[in-house]
Amino acid sequence: MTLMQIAFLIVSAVTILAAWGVVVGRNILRNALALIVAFLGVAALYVLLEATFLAAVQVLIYVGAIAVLIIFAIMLTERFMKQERATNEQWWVVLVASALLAAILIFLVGAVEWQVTSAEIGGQPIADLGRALLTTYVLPFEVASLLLLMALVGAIIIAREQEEA
Amino acid sequence: MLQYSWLIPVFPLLSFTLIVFFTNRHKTLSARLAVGAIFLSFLLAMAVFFTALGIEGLAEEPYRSAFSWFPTGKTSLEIGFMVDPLTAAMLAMVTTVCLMIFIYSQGYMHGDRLYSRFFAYISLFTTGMLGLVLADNLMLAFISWEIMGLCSYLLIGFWFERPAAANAAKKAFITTKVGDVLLLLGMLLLYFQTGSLTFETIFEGVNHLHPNIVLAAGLLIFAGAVGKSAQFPLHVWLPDAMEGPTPVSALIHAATMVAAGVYLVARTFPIFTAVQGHPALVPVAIIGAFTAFFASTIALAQNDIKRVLAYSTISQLGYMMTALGVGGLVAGVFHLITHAFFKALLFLGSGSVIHGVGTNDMMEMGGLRKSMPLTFWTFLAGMLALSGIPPFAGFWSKDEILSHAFDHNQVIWLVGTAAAFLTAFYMARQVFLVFFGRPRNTEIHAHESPPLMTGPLVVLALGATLLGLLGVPADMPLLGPLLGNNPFHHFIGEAFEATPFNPQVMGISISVALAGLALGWLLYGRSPLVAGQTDPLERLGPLWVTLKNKYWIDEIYNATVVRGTIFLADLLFAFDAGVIDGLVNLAGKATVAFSTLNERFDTYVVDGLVNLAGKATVAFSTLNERFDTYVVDGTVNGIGKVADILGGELRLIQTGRVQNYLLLLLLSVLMLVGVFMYQ
Amino acid sequence: MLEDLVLLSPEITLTIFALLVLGLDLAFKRLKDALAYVAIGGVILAIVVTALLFGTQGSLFSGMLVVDSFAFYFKIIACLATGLVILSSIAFMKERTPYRGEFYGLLLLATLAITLLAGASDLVMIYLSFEFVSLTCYVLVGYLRGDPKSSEGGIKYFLYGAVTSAVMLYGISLLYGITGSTNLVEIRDALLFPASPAASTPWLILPALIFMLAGFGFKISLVPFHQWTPDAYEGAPTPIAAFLSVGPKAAGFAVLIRVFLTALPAYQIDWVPILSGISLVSMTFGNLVAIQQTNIKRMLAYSSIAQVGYILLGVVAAGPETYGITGVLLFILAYLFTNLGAFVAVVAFSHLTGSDEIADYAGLIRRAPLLAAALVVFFMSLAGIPPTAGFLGKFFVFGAAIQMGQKVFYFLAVVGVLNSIISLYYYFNVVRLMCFLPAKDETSLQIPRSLVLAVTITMAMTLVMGLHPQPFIELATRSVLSIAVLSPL
Amino acid sequence: MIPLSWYLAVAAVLFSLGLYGALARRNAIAILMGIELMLNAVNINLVAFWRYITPQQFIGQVFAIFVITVAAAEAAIGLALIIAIYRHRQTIDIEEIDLMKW
Repeated sequence: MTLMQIAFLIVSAVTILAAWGVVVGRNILRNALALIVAFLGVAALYVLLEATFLAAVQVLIYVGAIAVLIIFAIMLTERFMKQERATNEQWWVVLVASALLAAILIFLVGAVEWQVTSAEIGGQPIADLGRALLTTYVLPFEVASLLLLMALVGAIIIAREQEEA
Repeated sequence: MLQYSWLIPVFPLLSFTLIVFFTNRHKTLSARLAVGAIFLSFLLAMAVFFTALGIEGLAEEPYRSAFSWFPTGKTSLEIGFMVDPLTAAMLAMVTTVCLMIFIYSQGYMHGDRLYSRFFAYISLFTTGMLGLVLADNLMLAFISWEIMGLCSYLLIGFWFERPAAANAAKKAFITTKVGDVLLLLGMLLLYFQTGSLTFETIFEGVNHLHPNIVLAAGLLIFAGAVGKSAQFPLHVWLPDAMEGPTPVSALIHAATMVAAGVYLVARTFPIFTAVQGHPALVPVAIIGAFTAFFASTIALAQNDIKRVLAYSTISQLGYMMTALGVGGLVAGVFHLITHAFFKALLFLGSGSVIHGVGTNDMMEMGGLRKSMPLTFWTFLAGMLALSGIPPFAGFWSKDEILSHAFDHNQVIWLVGTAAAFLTAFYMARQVFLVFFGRPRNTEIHAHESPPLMTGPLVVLALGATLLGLLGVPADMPLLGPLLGNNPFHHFIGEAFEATPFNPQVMGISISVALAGLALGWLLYGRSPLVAGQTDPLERLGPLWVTLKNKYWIDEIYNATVVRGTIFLADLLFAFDAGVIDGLVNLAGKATVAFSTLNERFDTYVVDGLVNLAGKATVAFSTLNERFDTYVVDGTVNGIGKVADILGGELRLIQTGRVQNYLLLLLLSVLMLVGVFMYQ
Repeated sequence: MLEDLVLLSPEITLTIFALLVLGLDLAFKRLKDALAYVAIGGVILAIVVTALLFGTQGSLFSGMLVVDSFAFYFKIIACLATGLVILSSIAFMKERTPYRGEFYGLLLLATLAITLLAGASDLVMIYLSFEFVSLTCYVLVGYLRGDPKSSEGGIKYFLYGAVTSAVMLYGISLLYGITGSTNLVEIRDALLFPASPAASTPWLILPALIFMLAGFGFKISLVPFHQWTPDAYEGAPTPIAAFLSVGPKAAGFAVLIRVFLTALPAYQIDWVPILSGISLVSMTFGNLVAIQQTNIKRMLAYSSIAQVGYILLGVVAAGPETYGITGVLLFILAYLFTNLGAFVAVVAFSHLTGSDEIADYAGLIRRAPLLAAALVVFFMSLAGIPPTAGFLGKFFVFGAAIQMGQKVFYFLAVVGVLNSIISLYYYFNVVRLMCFLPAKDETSLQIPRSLVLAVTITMAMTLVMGLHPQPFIELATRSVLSIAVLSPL
Repeated sequence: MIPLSWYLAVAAVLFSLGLYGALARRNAIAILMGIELMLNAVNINLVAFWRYITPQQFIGQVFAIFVITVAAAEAAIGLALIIAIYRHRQTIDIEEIDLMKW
């Protein structure tokens, strides 16, 4: 067991536990805080995978934007911060089905012989990534900006205070 | 001349368009337009017919004209028209009968709120029929076929204020549609196997296909004809279609729609005969003969003047199918044409009666011979033609079918002869009930219809009387040579061997027809029924009840097909809504639901069955009980109740919750993945 | 690069007009309804540009996007759908929301997303444009904030879509992991000619395929991924329900065909049975449940589930020798006019009466003859009765199944045909109500002119396609020829 | 070196947990959080595949960036819809949002 592997196990244990904290429990604010931990755990996994730029993006966007947005929404709908019952009636069916899905997926990814290469990452990762985004992936890049614009307009229209037509 | 024949369906189409868009508000003008258009078609059709008469070998080398419509890669789908003797004869018949019906409608529909619309619909309907007759390919034929289906829907439901009419329209549409889609399948099969929908190419192509495919195609086409021509088991729509105005009945049940099925089989006859031994013709003959007999038995027990004719139509169509089934193409077509005349005559005559007395119930009529003489005499001509009394038209065509069947298969001949006896009997019953004795409902003060209506009756009566002489067997002593050696056969089917004159068969036909008439006279004519008297046939007991209820075919369909579909729909509907929630709540609700279900099961089904069994025994033992009420209605209601209970119970667990939907998705995905892992 | 941009001009046109509409709305508060016509102008321009480019072929931006007739065909469909939807929205939205400029802008962006999806040939691009379509549609469904049904439809649609797209994305990530590429052609080669044959690959490919199918199935509402459909249709502003039933669905079929036929021909033997089963279940289920509906939007939702079942039959019967894909393309075009037309008629009716209940359609023929006549034509087409467009589509799709010449496919065709009988039952129930029953309220309805135009166009096209199908068949045949999918090797 | 399948297994667990949250929680915001977890799980897959299978090309990383972008847009729209519902129904309990059913 190498040091890396131990680090991986710790990080993933934390991430999974945090994720568990996201989906169970009646206090939605606590769920949100657990979500932040889980996001950070995923960022740590990216670091272990040598995707440092992505780890930074993860922290900035997920923790900095999405999680904050979620907490914001929780505050706006404060009456629902705590609920009598956090889950619906079908929760145990879902639990069994999700557990089954997890088991199947783990079995499958374990059973496959992946065409793993031992090659190292070449060049300067971050600069090359930026170049790829603006050359090979320039079209999706532009489309993504339009998508964000659309989301902005749409979210504002839907969430804005009601005004007389 | 023949190159202009495409104009024949165009005239009524034009009048349809003009009426819909411009003259809807001017009733008289609309009617004149429609009649004028069909008159032009009639003139042109006659011209085409006589031109065709003069062309030698038109049967082998039909006139064709086509333009490309669908290019689909390897092949192109041509759409066009053709004229051969069969087409020419059909054109002449259809336009003549339609012209008469159109003229008659002006009087019959007089004062109707939707007068213009009626003429628009019947014009479009006629377009459909003429298009079918002229089509040189299955595509155009199918389109025309569907136009007729749609128009029949609109026309049968024309008096939509009456719920019965609206329901009858829907029933006709859906029942015939069952045949239509099978026909569509046959068409697809032929197209994608032979690469063409043109009759000529198909007939050429089927010789190179696997016999089973050709057989399947033939059977599918026949299935379409079974629906349109109201053959057993898809005959149920036709009697109900009597809810439409009477000219519509004449149009649909004499000259056009029902004839379309027979025509289609005749037109695609080479497909049926392509396979060695003609296996595709066997079901045609069997279903035809069965229908001929079966429908004539039901006609015995009907009291509605139009329904008797409706069942008689089904029966006569059965004869035509029988003729085709035993290979007698010419005989079938001959009967199709004579039948169009005398059946249109009978329908229009019954319309005149209804117009005069204001009811359809023969039990209320009686003695109309005096108050409606013209209607009576023309109706009598139609009745004699239908009964097969020489020298009326129906005699010659029916006799040709029967002699053909006699040579081919004597069982079929026997069935046909029995049906002929019944035909004569029920027609005698009808005539005696309607026109003889004295009115059984004294409220009725009948009067003769206006000349606009009786005129067409006279013309059609002439046809019903004389038309048969065109098809007298050539080898019949004396009469044959005198009447030109069977010119009809000569024209239509030189390639087919003519049925030899068979004095034995002819003698038997005449005897059974006369026997039928005599029996009718004995029961209804000798001492006509008076008001309040029951039908002498009621002495038949359970048989009478069975016939009266048309063998409960409608009820059986309702109990199985209709209920079954609705039940399945209920179930799926409930499944979609609630099965997931149901799974979740299984522990709690299942017990309750199960016990309730159990309880209801006991109450309705078990008790019902016990009662049914008990009551059925009683009913059977006395044989006079009202069998239908207990057994048939009981079964129908029983099934209905079970469906309702199941639907109702499952409905309790319906949701509108998105997470339930997602759970179904998750389970489906898991199931699919599981299936593959298992493999 | 410049050539790439030329080939991309339909998308660029749509982008420019979308931004123009949004910008004009921001700058001039009073323009609102005039913007609808600007948007329609944009759509028409995009159609013209597409038509000019039709026939060209190319692969743009390092294989992100392909340009071929197949994609152009779907671009035209998307633009036509949007144009007609905008036309039918003008009167409807005017009374329901103050944010109309944005509405048309968003519709144009949705169209853009569909056109991108139609040409996307890389999983990255497919995912991105797929989500672009979905997200825009969520917004449009939930657009009427004052209407609780609209918000509810929006949120249900959103939650369902977000979960399914995550499942699909998981499948996509597995496919990438197995093949080491996101380009469809490279994936095909990797699967057909594996570098080192690993016996275990199918173990993961099939689950990945099923996960992806969940996403595509959601988009085109196939059973069992269909349950959002009736709720979203009922809740959405009716013009948007019309849009949903055509635009995103066409895009879903485009991407389904491209992914399954371009990238996964090696596994055709596995996915054909799945899709056959789904097709069968979808048509039967949709038709049977539609019988039960009392709300016309829900009825049309279930009917559209049945219709996609028929269309899927064409995908199943795809092969170099059959008309399967031609049938799909024709069916979708026919379906565009027919279903959109039916919805436009429903828009007109609910705009004037405020009701979507089928029972309220009684006696419509006397209140609004044009509307009733148009609905009869649309229902005939949906039921596949000639001479309408719907018949043409069914003819080719069922015909392709028969061409396959195997028992299973004969069976599928027979079930399809039987289904069309069931569907008559509910389509003609509405016809019966409209034509044969008396109206509760006999006042005649004055339909706004823009809606009259939209109904007339769709009805005319439904009939034209049925009566003169030649050009449409040629168009579809050419579009199929261009795409590499039908000659996999 | 950490085996690839370890990462994939963590992703599978995270994905299933997110799915559970999305399907079993009543609070709409909690459902949204479940969806975010599912997307994160996919991103782990993508980045791991990038590192182990195509480290020379940036496919997986770029894909992950786009997924994050989409997730942000999705969160914005989802929360906007939730707030709109809350405005006139005073609830974000998805169990109670069932005005439209059969």
